[in-house]
Parts: sequence; structure tokens; C-alpha cells
Amino acid sequence: MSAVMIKLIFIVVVFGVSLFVAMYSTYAERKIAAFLQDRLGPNRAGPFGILQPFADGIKLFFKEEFIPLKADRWLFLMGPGFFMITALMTSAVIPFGADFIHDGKTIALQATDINVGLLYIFGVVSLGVYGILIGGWASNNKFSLLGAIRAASQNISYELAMGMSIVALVMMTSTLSLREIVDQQAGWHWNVFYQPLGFLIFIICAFAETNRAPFDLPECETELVGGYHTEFSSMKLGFYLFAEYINMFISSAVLATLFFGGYQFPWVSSMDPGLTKTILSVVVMFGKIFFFIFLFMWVRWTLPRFRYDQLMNLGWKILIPLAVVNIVLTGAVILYKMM
Amino acid sequence: MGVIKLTDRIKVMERKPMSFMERIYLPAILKGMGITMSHFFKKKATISYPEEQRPMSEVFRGLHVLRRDEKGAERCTACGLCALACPAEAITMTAAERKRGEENLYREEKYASVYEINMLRCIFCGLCEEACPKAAIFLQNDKMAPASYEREDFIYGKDRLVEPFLLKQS
Amino acid sequence: MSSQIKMTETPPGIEGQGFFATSLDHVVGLARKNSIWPLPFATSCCGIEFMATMASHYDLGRFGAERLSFTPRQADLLMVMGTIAKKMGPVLRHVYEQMAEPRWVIAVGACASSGGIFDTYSVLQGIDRVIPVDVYVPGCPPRPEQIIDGILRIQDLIGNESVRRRNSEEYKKLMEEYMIK
Amino acid sequence: MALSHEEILAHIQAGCGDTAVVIPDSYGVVCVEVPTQQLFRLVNHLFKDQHFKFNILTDLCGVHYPEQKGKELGVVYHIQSMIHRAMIRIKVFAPIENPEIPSLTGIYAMANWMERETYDFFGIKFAGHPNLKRILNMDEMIDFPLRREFPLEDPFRQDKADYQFGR
Amino acid sequence: MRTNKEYIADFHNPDMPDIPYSTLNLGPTHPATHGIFQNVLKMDGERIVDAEQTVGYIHRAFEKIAERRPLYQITPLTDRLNYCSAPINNTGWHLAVEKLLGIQVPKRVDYMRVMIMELARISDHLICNSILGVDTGALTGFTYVYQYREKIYEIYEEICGARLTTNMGRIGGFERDFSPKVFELTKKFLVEFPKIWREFESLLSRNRIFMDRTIDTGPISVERALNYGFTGPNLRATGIDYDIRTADPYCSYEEFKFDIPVGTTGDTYDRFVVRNEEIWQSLSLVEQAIRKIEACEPGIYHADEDHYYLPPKKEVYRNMEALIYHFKIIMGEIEVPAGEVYRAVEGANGELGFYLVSDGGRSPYRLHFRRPCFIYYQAFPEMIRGQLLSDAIVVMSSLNVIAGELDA
Repeated sequence: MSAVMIKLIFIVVVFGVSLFVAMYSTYAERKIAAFLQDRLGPNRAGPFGILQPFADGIKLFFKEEFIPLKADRWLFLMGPGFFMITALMTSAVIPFGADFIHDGKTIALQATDINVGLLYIFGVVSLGVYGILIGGWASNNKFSLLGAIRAASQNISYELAMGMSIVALVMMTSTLSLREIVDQQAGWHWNVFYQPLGFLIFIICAFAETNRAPFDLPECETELVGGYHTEFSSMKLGFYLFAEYINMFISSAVLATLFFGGYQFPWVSSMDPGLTKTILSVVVMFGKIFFFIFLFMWVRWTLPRFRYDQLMNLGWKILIPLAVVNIVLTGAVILYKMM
Repeated sequence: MGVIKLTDRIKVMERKPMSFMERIYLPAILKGMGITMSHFFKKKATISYPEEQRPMSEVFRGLHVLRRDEKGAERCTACGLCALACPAEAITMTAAERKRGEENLYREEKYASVYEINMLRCIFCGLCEEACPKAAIFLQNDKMAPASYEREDFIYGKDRLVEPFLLKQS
Repeated sequence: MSSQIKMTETPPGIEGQGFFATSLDHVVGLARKNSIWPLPFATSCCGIEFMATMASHYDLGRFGAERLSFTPRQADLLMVMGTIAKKMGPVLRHVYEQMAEPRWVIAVGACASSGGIFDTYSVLQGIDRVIPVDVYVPGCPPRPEQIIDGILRIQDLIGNESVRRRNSEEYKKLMEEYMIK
Repeated sequence: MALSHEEILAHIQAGCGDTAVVIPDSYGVVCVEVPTQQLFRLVNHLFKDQHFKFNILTDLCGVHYPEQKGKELGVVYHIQSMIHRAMIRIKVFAPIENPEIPSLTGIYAMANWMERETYDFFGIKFAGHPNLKRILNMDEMIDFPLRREFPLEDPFRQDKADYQFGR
Repeated sequence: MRTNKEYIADFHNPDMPDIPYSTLNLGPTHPATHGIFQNVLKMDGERIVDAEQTVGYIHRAFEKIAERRPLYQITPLTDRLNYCSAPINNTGWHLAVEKLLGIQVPKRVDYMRVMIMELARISDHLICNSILGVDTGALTGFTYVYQYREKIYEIYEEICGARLTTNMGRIGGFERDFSPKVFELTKKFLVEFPKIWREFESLLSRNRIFMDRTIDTGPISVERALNYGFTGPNLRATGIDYDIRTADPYCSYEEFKFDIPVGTTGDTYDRFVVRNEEIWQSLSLVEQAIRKIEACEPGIYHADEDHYYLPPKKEVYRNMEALIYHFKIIMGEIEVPAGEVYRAVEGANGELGFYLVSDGGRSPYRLHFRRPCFIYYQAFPEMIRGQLLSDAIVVMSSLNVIAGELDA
């Protein structure tokens, strides 16, 4: 098997896994929400309701396609697709496990290890908001438009703080490659212990970037009915909802990679390379990812949401200055260590 | 804006300014998350309805039934008070004279040959039960009017309202 | 009018051509019935009982129906709960028209189904005068058990419905009768 | 600090002179009928007075008495003093041909919708109301449904068929 | 950078030049309008320039129906006014009729009424405050407290046989005595509920996100509130302790010990806090009521009025006189004096008044419901002018506008 083939297979697997995780995130969300609310949650579709995502998928697939008369037809179709593609693209640079060495060949569990991986993630994630913006604008509905505008301004504001929180991290790791960042965190040297403030800012921004509560203003039901996807039905809506869960999955993966040592875990990292290590590292990675997904949901079902101007205040007046302070502090510590 | 005092029972809810801990969001958030997490492992309150039934009170006002007396004769004497008392005007009836030989079927000399309740109109207020001087109409505490597909299904005639005779004996 | 409704509501599976037309129908029916996204069109009292149905004690989420979609485009089931006055009738109809196929309607409570005690100049005597209704739930307001009963009836209906029903002549005729689209 | 009826009546008479006709009421409320021209002056007087402080319009509603010729339509105001816990009931009447009564929206903001409701139900025109149009019923309606002669059920309605009701 | 307050001041300034605005339809079927009414908002971006409401979407002609029904059949109608607290409406109506007929009810009935009314007040405030949580995005608290609303429903069900539209009580008393289970359930509720309510309060009341959302949103001054005819918790939030329970006591409220919580600024947070505190007060009232009921002689649950209160069923079956009274009462042929009464009770939303004009006939000549929602909802545009769209939603749900009461 050529290297290209292996990569292709891997990419397909990653896509498949992202979709699968996203699918079951919807199920998990409903179950977790139910459990947090003293309910049982879906339990009729299959045992414990585990076929629920399939039911939703099939139902959405067979629902009537609907394009409002006054909508911009092409943009209306493009929005969800664009959102979905950008959501899926991000996973390309995330290392999902330790290298698998077989017959002397090294198979990296990462689609591609580019040396500006972090920048790539930022680039693609910020493209994602175009999907929302296009969809919301094209549907020619005031609620959608408001949602889209909210999404755009929210993403732009929080990207700044997010980027700045990463600057401090990069100053420390002096690399942009995700694989290297993960490798540096072997053992207990997780970045979260060195960059707690950076982590806090990053996770808040991650919530905002994925439009999750308490920052779910673009689609908050009680204010904007459905927000940017008010006019979407059928699979186009499915794409939006799905892509959101994929985004959540990717954000969790990035959080785990940058701050929680990715696939590293003290005992696992010190094992000999081999199949067991690879599998265990993948398990570790997904364990961390699931923890963060759970956190996302837990927070969503606990907190009230912000108001638009408060959101902006938090982003611009609190998080960005904090991120700057964090950079300065990190710089000072690095300088002190060098001296 | 001041407080106007009319009585001595007034209790002014002074607003405390936010403390620093409240200002930085996180403690309140973590506390809230603690509360929700404590419910995560709690016993669930849900009653899985079609399989489990929630116990209802003795006096619950459910589906109507037209009662029979101890001997199995219909109690209703078609006096029309229930129809009169019904705020929704959901009850219609036609009275008929009892004929010779029907004494075991109807308790009084008059009986309702047609007795219909429109369950879609009915608001289950229980006024008909209260109005009945013969304890003939009764709102069961364990049965509810079921949902159905057609509007015609909800006009309950005597066939569905009168208590089954055999059940009474056993 | 009502006899026409009866015709279309008959599950297509039981008339002619064996049991169920295809297994696709069956799978889609199963999927649809387990993923009903209701649009709560709650106007009055029954809306509060609907809240009770959504809340912990009754948990509509068990049937895969806890995702309320307040936008009609995404909803499968229009749950009309509460009095529909004549002023509201056109709005209700508009909402129904905006819903994407397949769509179902459930009239919860006496007011929505028949006007209930409000037999007055301003109240519509049953929403089936404006839009076709699939299931009626009696009660004023119905207990959550009865609302769940209604949802179960709708599930039966959905599970037995052919994927192509919405293109059939009967359905078109029904829509024409209500002058929808 | 309960006010006696005499005090209140004297206060009312200070507001509108001798035009107020006292209506006996067996339930302990001071009840007067005033001519329409005097209404605004009286209510304004009651509202402005700093001692009695009849400053709350509790309720406003219309009544229709078809047999009282020339005074068919009436509006009943309940005005309360929060400090003294006293209530005055003021009635004004207008003929059905031209039911015009001064609006109190200039004094009480809450009178706005209440007057619109009364207009909607009885067709009483409130002179000086900023936005007098129907509020509860449809704009297209021509009748005034709470007049006595109006039937509870619209006789021309098309949306109700007896066969569906088991009647 | 300008603050929110400066913006709001701008929009209230009559000299402000006209700004180009866009319109946004909030309702009639918007998720935040619990019940159905429409707000046409004029928006400048996310800021509200002005609003205009359209109501009447569930106008059901209560007052017209009431003119055609005997007195006792109006009780089911009042259920549907403010359906979140039906027993208060029922009792209010019965009080109005009793005032007209001149019926004196025994003390025990008074206490029983206090008990159910305060339970109803708890259930109403509970739903209002938890829905405020839902509208700000915190759904979970709602599901916690709703479980306890179900407990209140259980009590109702034990008393009268229905959950929401209770049709509870009769003219002159109750339809039946409270069973021992009622007291048992209520006592259990009094023990369990405070814990969950404290939990709910700690989820929201000192959470900065929630405080930021609600403080200074939709404030109204005492003067404007009075001018707009505010009553109930919304008025008390502005800082005046006006409460019908003390201003014009009914049902022996003067014998009970309770405080009237008032706010200071009349904003959404104050309304939330006042309602919270009223729930605590109501809990203590329920407890006092139970103690007072237990101190009374058991078995009295209605006034001894043969002419107006139905005779016991057993008598009806045997006694001719009882049967005659039974027929007379059910047919509505009771002797009603001609006269006019106004009786108000402190409903969950404010002063719920019944203006009943009787000409001696079997049904009221005219019955006007003073519906608090209908009156104070007028103030909505003034309260939200210059604020953000999100504020409008929060203000709306904290006003607790209930469509059934709004449109009647």
C-alpha cells in the first residue's frame, strides 16, 4: 500500500469518525440534557434510544426541500454546504494518536502534519462563519439576518482573544505544529498547568466560536426563533446542525491537543511504540475529547446566555486585555528562565 | 426612585452590589454546574407513561360513565339537569317513557333513549356530576378520554357511556 | 368535508398491494415517527399542560420529540394548543402553509378541536375549519397523559404512512379543499 | 384614616359642582353619576388633589341599558385612593345614537387600552383618544358585540356545523 | 464608548431626530410570547426604537358568555383567565358573588381559601420566574421547579379533581371537604419545596450573567407604574407595598402574618426578586393556613345557605325539599339581588377585579373582569424603548403576560 493510499484511507476514516461522533453528539446532548434535568431522554428508537440519530437523519433526509421564494437561491444552497466543509476540513491537522510503526513504516495518525497547523486551524475556523453569514443573509428573513450578523461579529471578536491566548502558548512551545506541541506535553507536562489563564481564555472563546451556550446568540430560540437557520428545512438544516456538532468535536480535539496533552498520558507515553500504544493513545485522545464535549453540554444546560452587548464587552474589554496580560506574563517568565 | 410605604408589612428587597467573586463569573458558574451535576445522578422523576401509570386522585374528573344501580338498571331518568348545568353545552339527550317489562333495564319511569356527550366540547368541569340528582352520571377517576383521528369518534353515545352490565355483577 | 378527511387518513398500507408497499416506507416511517419535532402553537391553557408534558415528569423527549422547532420550516408536527380565535385563524393557516412536507397536525384540547366552552362570535369552532387535522385530543386541558396519547396516535399514523402519500391525488384533493397552495 | 362617605361626596362636589347625582349603593361604595361634560374636570380634580389622592383608575368598563332612553350606553369608572383605601364609582351615560364621552388618556395612561376595549365592545367614542380603534376583535368587524342585542353566537357563521357536535 | 444607559436615555428623549428603522415582528407565534400577542418592533439594528402591540388573538368573549350563564357556571370561565393560577380566579369570583348575595362564609372556609390561593400564587410565580430563566437560556432550572408544580397539581387534584383548570370551590364554600391526603401532600410539599427553590435561586439570582441580563432592563418608575395601572408584583417591584391582601383584606388575610416584598428600581431583576420573596411568604402563609384550619372544628367546608349552596347528595336522594333546592340552584333560579359590586383579589399578576352588575336575573347583567395583564401590558413599549431585542424578551416574560388574561 502506498503512502498516499494510507493517507486517503485515514482521511476517510477521520471524516467518518467526525461524522459519527457528531451524530452521536446529538444523541448525547439529548441524553445529557435529559439527565441533567431529571428526565430520561430519548429511549424509544432502539434500545436506550441509540438509533435516535439515525431516525433524525433519515427524517431530515426525507423532508421536503424548501427554498423560500425571495431567498437567493444559490447562496441559500451554498451556506450549509460551506459550513459543513469548513467544519470537516479542520480535522486534517489534528493528531489523533501516537505513530503506528508497522514493518518499519511509520503511519502517523494525522492527515497532515504541516508546520503551521495552528494557523491552519485558525484560518479554516474563521472561514466557517461565512457559512452562517451566507445562509442567514440568503434566506431573506430578518431573524436570520440578525442571527447571521450576530454570528459574524461574535466570531470576529472572539477570534482575536483566542488568537492572543494562543500567542502566549506559542511563545512557550515555539512551534505551530500540533504534533510537536503534543510531543512536548509528554508525561504530566500539559500546557494547561503552564498556561491556566490562556486555557481559560481559549475555552471561553471556543464556546463562543462554536456558538454554544452561553454564547448561542446567533440561533437563540427565545429571541430569534431559529436564528440564521430559521428558513432552512430538511437536510440543509441537518448540515447546519451537524456541522455545529462537528465544530464542537473539533474544538474539543483542539482543546485536548493544545492544553491537555493530546494523546499523551503519563503511562501511555512511556510505553514502547507499537499497536497497543497507538490504540491506547487514541483511546486517551478520545477520552479527552469526550470529556470536553461533555463539558460543552454541561455548560449549555446550566447557564443563561449573554446579551449581545455584554458578549462584546466580555470579548473586547475583558478577554483581550487578559490575553495581552497573559502574553506579557509569559514573556516575562520566559525571559526570567533564559537569564 | 424611592420606596413608598403604605403598610408596616413592607419588606424592601435591597439589592446587594456584586461582590468581586460574583463579578468574575466563574464561582457562580461552577456552583451552577455543581447543582446540575448533582441532578445528573439523581433518581429520575419521569413516569414512562404508556407503560407506567401515574396514580390519580380519588376525585379525578375523567371520562364520564352512566351508572347502573345495584340491580343493573340504568339510573338516568333523563331529567336534563346535567345538560342544563353543562357550561359547554356538550350533553344532549332524548327522554322516553319506560314500557312495561323494562323495569329491570331502567330504574325510573323515564329514561334517556339517546344520551350523547361530545367529548371534544366537554371541559371535564364536573358540574354534570354535581347536578345529577340520581347519581347517574359519574366522572371516572381512572379513565381519560382517549385521543382519536376523527371528530365523529368523540360523540359518545349510550353504547360507550353506560357501564357494562356484566362487569357490575362480578 | 369530514368524509374526505377520512379517506386520506386511512393508512395506505392496508388497502391493496400486500401489506406494506416497500421496506423503504417502513424504515422511513419508523425514522419519522421517532423523530417528531413539534411546533408548539400554544395559545392558552393547554400550552401550560404541554410544558408539563415536556418537563421531567412526563418527558416528551422519550419519543424523540423534545427538540421544539419554533420555526415552521423545520417542524413535523403542528401542535395547536388552546383557543384559536377568528383573528388567529389566518395566522395559524399561514404557519401551516410554511411547514415543509410531511407535516401533521394535532389539535390538543377542547378549544382547538371544537371551540370548547367558547361557543362565541370570536372563536373558531375547531381548527379543522382552517387546516386539516390528523389527531384530536379531548380534555380542557388534557392531562399530559392524554397529550402523550395523542402523540402516540400520531406516531401510529406516521409509521404507517407511505413516503409517497404527499404526492397522491387524495392528498392534493384534501389540500385543495382547504385551499392551501 | 378611613374617609367617610360625606367627606368623599364633598370632595366630589368640589370637583364638579352640583351636577353629580349620588346613586345609592348598598355595598359601601360612593357612587355618583355625572354629566359627560363634567367627567374630565371631576377626574382631573380627583387625580390632582394631594390630600385625598384618588390617583388610581382601577377599572373602566362600559354597560349597555337599552331601556334607558337617551342614556343607553354608560361607562363606569372605579377610582381608588391608595392611601385612604377608598373607592369611588363614577358613571357617565351617553345616548346610543352618538355615544361620545371624553377620554381620560390625558390623565391616566392605563385608560388607553381600557377605552379602546370599551369602544370595541360598545362602540362608545372617546373624544380625545389618541388611537381609538378596535383592540380585541378584528378590525373588519362592524358590530359592537357586547351590546345587549348582539347574540353570543354569530348567526351567520360558517365555521360551525351541528352534525359535528352531537346536537 | 457609550453605555447602555446613555443609549436608552437617547431613545427616551423626545428631541431625538428620527432615525431610519426597520420593523421586526415579534409574534404572534414567537417562542418568547408565551401565549399569543404581537409586538411590531421598530428597530435600529438591535436596538428598539418603538414598539406597538396587537392583542386579541385569543379573544374569547368571556364577558359576553358570562351574560348568558348562571352564576355557578361562570367559575369554569374564570379558570381560563389566568390559567397559571386558576384557584385564585375561582375564589375571586366566588367572593364577588358572595358579596352580591351577602353570604358570610365560615372561618374555616376562609383559611382553606387562603391555602389554595397561596399554593396557586406559588405555582404562578414559580412558572413566571423559571420561564424567565428559560428565556435567558437556562432551561434546566425550569425543569427542576416544574416538578414541584406537579406536586401542587397533585394537591389540586386531591381537592377538586383537576390539574390546571380547577373549577375549585363553589359559591359559599367548597364542593367537598379537604381530605386528609391534601394536608399530607401539602405538608410534604412545604418540606421539600424550599430546598429545590433555594437551589433554583442559587442557579440564577446571584449569577452575573443573569444579573447583567436583568438589572436595568425594562425599569419603570412608581409614578409611571401607577399611572399605567400596574398592580401585583410588577408594581411592588417599583417600590410601593400595595397589595389587596392588606389594602382591602378578604378571606381573613388580616389574621395572617406576612411581609410584602418590594423592590427599589422596578427593573426585571426586581420583579424576579420580588416574586422569589413572595414565594417564600406564600409558603409561610400556607403553613399558617394549615395550622389555622387544623385549629378549627373539622367538617365545615361551606356556608350554611340552603338557597345558594347545593344540599348534600344524600339529602337530595331522600328529601323532597333538598331536591327542590337542588333543582333550583342547578337551574340558576336562585334569588339574586339587583345591585353592583366590585370585588378584587390579589391575583398572581395583580389586582384581579370582578365588576358584577346584576338586575336580579339568573345571570349577570354585565360582568367585567379587571384583568391585570391587559392593563399593565400597555406599558411595554415605554419599558423597552432604547433597549436591545434580548431585553424586550426578558421584560416580556418578567411581566408575566398571560394571553388568557390579556385577551379574555
